[in-house]
Amino acid sequence: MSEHALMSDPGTTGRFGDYGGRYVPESLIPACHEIEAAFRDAWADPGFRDRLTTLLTVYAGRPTPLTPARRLSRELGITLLLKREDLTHTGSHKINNVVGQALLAQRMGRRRLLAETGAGQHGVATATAAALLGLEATVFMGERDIERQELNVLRMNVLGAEVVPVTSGSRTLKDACNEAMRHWVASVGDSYYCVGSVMGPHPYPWMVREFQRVIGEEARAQCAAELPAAVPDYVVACIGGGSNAAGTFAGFVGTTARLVGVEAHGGAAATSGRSGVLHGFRSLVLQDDDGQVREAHSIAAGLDYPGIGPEHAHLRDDGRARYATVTDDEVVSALVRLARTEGILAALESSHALAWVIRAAESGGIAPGSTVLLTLSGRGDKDIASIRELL
Amino acid sequence: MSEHALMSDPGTTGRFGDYGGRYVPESLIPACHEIEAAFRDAWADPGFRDRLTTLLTVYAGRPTPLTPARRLSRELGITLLLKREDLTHTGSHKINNVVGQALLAQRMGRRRLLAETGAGQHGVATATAAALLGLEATVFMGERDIERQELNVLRMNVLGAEVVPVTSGSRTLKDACNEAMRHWVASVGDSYYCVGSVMGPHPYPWMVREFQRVIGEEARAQCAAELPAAVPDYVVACIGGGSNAAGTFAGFVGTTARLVGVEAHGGAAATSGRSGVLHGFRSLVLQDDDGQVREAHSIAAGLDYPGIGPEHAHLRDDGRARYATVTDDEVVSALVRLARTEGILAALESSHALAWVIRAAESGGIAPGSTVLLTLSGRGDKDIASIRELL
Amino acid sequence: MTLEEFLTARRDAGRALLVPYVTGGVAPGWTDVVRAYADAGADAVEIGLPFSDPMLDGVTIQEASDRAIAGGTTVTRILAELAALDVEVPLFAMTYSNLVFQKSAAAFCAALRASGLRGLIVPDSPLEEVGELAGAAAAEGLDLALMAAPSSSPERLREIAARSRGFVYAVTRMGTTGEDGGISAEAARLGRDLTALTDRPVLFGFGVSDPARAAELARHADGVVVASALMRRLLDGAGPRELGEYVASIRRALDRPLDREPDEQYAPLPRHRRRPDRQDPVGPLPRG
Amino acid sequence: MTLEEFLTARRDAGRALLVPYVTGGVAPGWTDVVRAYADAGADAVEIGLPFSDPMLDGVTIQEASDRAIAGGTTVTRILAELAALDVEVPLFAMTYSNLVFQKSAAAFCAALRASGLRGLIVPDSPLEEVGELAGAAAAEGLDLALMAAPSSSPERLREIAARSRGFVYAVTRMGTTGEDGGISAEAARLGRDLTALTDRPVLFGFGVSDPARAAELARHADGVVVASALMRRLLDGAGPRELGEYVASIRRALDRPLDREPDEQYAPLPRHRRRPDRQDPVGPLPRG
Ligand SMILES: Cc1ncc(COP(=O)(O)O)c(C=O)c1O
Ligand SMILES: Cc1ncc(COP(=O)(O)O)c(C=O)c1O
Repeated sequence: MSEHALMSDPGTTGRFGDYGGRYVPESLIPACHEIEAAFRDAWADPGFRDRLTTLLTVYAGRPTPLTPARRLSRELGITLLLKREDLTHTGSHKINNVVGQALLAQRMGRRRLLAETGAGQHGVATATAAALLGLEATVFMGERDIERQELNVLRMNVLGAEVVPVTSGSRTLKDACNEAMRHWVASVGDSYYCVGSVMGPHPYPWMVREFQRVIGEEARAQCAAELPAAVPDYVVACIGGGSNAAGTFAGFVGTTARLVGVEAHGGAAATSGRSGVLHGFRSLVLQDDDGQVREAHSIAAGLDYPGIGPEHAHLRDDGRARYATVTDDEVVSALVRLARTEGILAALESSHALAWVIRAAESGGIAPGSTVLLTLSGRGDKDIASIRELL
Repeated sequence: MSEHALMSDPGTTGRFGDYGGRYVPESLIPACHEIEAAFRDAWADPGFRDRLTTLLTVYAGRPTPLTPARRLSRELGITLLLKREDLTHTGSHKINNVVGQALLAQRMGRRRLLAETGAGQHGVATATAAALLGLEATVFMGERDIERQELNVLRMNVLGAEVVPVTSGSRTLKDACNEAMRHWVASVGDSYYCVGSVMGPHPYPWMVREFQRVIGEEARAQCAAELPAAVPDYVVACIGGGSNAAGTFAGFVGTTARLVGVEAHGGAAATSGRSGVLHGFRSLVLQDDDGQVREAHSIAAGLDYPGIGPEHAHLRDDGRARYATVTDDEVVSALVRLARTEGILAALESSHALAWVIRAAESGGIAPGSTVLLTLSGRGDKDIASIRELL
Repeated sequence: MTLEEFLTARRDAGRALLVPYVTGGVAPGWTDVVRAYADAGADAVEIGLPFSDPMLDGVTIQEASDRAIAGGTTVTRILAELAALDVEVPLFAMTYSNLVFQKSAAAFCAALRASGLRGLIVPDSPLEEVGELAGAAAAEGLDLALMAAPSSSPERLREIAARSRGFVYAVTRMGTTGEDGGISAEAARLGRDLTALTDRPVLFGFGVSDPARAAELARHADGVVVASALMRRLLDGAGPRELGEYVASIRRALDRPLDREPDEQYAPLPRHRRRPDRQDPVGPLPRG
Repeated sequence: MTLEEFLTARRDAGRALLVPYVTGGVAPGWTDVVRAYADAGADAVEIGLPFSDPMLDGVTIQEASDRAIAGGTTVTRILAELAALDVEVPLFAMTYSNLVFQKSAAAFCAALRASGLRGLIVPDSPLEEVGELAGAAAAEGLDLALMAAPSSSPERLREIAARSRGFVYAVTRMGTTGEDGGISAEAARLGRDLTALTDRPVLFGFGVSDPARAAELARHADGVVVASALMRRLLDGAGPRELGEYVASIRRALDRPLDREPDEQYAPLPRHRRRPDRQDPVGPLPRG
């Protein structure tokens, strides 16, 4: 597949270089085919595109602004621009994808959305889109995440979604994915599995990237208006599964911008993972010598995932994007620093990207005067309780 | 003043009919004059206006969308349009006012913002604007509200603001106002009192309405694009001090739209108050036969205020706007209903406006087929913990 | 005799004026406190009519007000108790606008007058809001005292001095009532500015917490109002006798010849001072 | 003899095939369970190589896998223990793609072969991903069995039937492994469809929870795989003897002539059935 342009249509096999594919039980194969066909059809249908654009605009608050972080830029000696996904309805980029998939589910005649969630943002977004379109929602969430992100659990309840606690394994996102897949097998006739990141079997990694592409396309146009050079030197985003990064990168992959994905130190699949197969796709996976998948550890529930979207694995191998890690401590101080210099409370997940920028700018890894676009994937209200103890 | 157009400049005396004025200690009079002069100057300065518009756009997420509440409209037999202040940065309309006042404080050379807060939204907004502009922030908050709105207290802390618990009186918004005023007297030289609603001594009620006017002006233009009749039949907003309502009404006062302000049953100054003087202005105030101010009681901390902005008192007397009350129970079920039909989690405050619309539509008070613009003043994330017990 | 005539006569007799304060209804028998003040050498007594939201008061007077309201006190009851009280010195009310405007300023002033009060002071009715009230007070023969603050401009000081009746209340500091905080140079300057502008007595209030401070302040004007220092003692359990003794100690300090060197810039005022003719044009005052 | 030859011969001998399952390393001495199965009349034994994220498994096999991994088991150790085991019936592995592709499919298959296993099944490597693995398995003489599901289209069923080796694993239901849930009409149909498509043995798996169900299902194909029902007993404390007895009870049920009326639509299969020639063009199958 190396003759393909990066970040284009991965074809019917869903391969990004060596990665991707459709490693699911036979029971799910027809559903995957059906979804792929429905998505190809919808994506080529101006009526569907219109409906999606309308909802993203009048409902979800797009386009999101590009905010120059003036005081922090001055401190760091760079020009830092923030793509404000935190200002979308429900408070993170997850809504972009979910509105798209929910419209698709409706078009396919499904009456229920299934979803896994880590930080709860994707679960809230799914519950939201379900309510909006009159669908049911069942959200699988690890018990540990339920404790860490109680606020989001309550939000889902108020929105009318059923939240199913997952007690297996590490009781975090990875196990919620397993459980959602199992449930999907059992209810594939009336349920649509609304995957929350650029992962899962084909067509999900591609489809979710396409639904998140709006971030990168808006940002690209905004940078063109804002920056003398039109394109920033760096484009930085955090990586859980990698959807906000993929959506952002998609807008800049054809430019000279350096693309940087930032993972949690304890969930660094792109930097410490080996090739493997998990949750329906082949990618880089954190695993032990025997091939057992390791638990990820991150202060950010949304990054507690031992894999990475297959396209990111490919972008890494290709060298088009690089991937870095930051520690929990760096993340918390980045969060507080942004709050106090710009009045923006970023999600712990998004603060990973910021922590890398701060470190790189302060260590000279980013040259002074550079321009940096950072996707602020979500707001930090959900994290306040967890960082309270760390302040 | 009755020859004045409604919702215009109240002149140097700051009177709206019988209401308004500047009932503050002599110590504060020079500060009030200075602020009035600075505001008049700034408001006439295109540079200031530009800076404000830029911040509201690239930072705070304006314009906010107008969302048709399709499923709920169908249920109610009306066309309900939601003006989405919940999508602004920090999650409520309070940011519009605070960015304006913080820019003014900076222009006046002040280094600190003081604020009172009830729900904490104004406090968070003030802490935010202070961080953005490099100012300090001290926020007064009743002890009872601190308990009810713990999340917002933590947000203010992370943003670097000092939150001062107020233990006097009912330990809610009214007492926080007293305490902020007292503190202002003592620090008027370097501090700017950033009032959170259309209340306080002249020029605050007028200035805050002007800073919130953006809601009404945007909504007016959006309605013109959305509605065949260009103007909705009803324009509805909740009333604490009355700033989101004032900003909204300002865009429609010259139209045929019926203006409705909705108060909490237990804080219904417009419907059960008598003329009085509180916190620097004359208006309708909940008070006992002896003139002691009563404690307001509402499930929504932001509506727990025994007064109402003076301009609302005047609009009531004039008959141009009407004021209604709803009960806590109606509010909670309105909140849940909106969440489940539209996927929008509104603040308890905003849910008051919705509760009235639901009651009026279901009882025929609003004729079937009517068009209703409702200002959704803020998002409900902050309220999740308090409504959990009520579900 | 009006409040102003009474105070002016005493001031002109060379006496530093002393006005202690009590919150009406703060405790049963509170009128005995008024009597004790009078017996201890007060020149007038300020009676607080308690309000739920006393914006200009610090914690002590807030607490006294809350206690009085919680005890069931009302303006009507306080005025009735005062009407039954017979003391040698004039009494005046201190309260907030919301109580004044309950029915109307006229009704309120008539009630004060009927209970024998000679004046009033309303901290949240500044010059711009005081018109109606000033008329009503004058109609009832009550003196409406106005407050001046360190932040007041020369023009405002002139207008305050001109429109105040009874005395001018010079606020010593930018802050609320209360005991903490020293006496600032700006207080001294305010006292001098006001005494230069008016023949009426000028009294300092806010932070007059002990005899020494009272005496120090009285050098720069005609006397002092003492409130929180007394109310703190009352809330802590002091009765009329102890409060009277404390007032007497301030009285003694005020009457004692000063043993410290007079301030260079602001020499002590001579009593029986000669005022500039009020019709004279007055130039802007130099400010520090 | 290959797995397929072994199973086909037994099936053609008129025997309903019985394949019990055990998770490798689930408890010390787990190979005794394999032996007990063989002694109790198993026609082959399925050995689970435990994976941390067994997407297609229900709670019972998840728990068994977790227990095995927590006990320190690895694929290498399981294969070594199997190499040392001598039983009369063929063994094959069941595991997930991540373990298969650790080094390479070829290395994995070579290791299986070296330990004496005859085949494997990998539920998350469907037709579209199975190419490399199928080649590697064939190269080592291992039979790679494929799964068919009630949701598979006729075209896919044909391809699965054609490419599967050893047997075809017919998933009885849309769901995970586990005991709950009845046997659906779609399972019966799937069995019939597959047996019409291929001469290879067709075994039902998922939800074969007791002898009666096993016997009922075996009417619609060539036999059954029993997993969760056995592993639940093992996790609850049953040893090789009890597990062997349970397998024997299923064996008896399978061997007993059916006493119930045969289903109208889906009559029991004759053993020694004649298959359509695999070269014959096959038209689309009627679906229910
Ligand atoms: C705010 C936020 N950012 C980022 C992520 C990580 O997801 P992804 O890498 O798919 O963007 C999450 C996941 O929950 C999130 O909530
Ligand atoms: C979301 C929200 N809406 C409304 C209000 C009430 O304020 P106002 O009446 O000034 O709009 C508040 C006050 O805190 C609020 O937080």
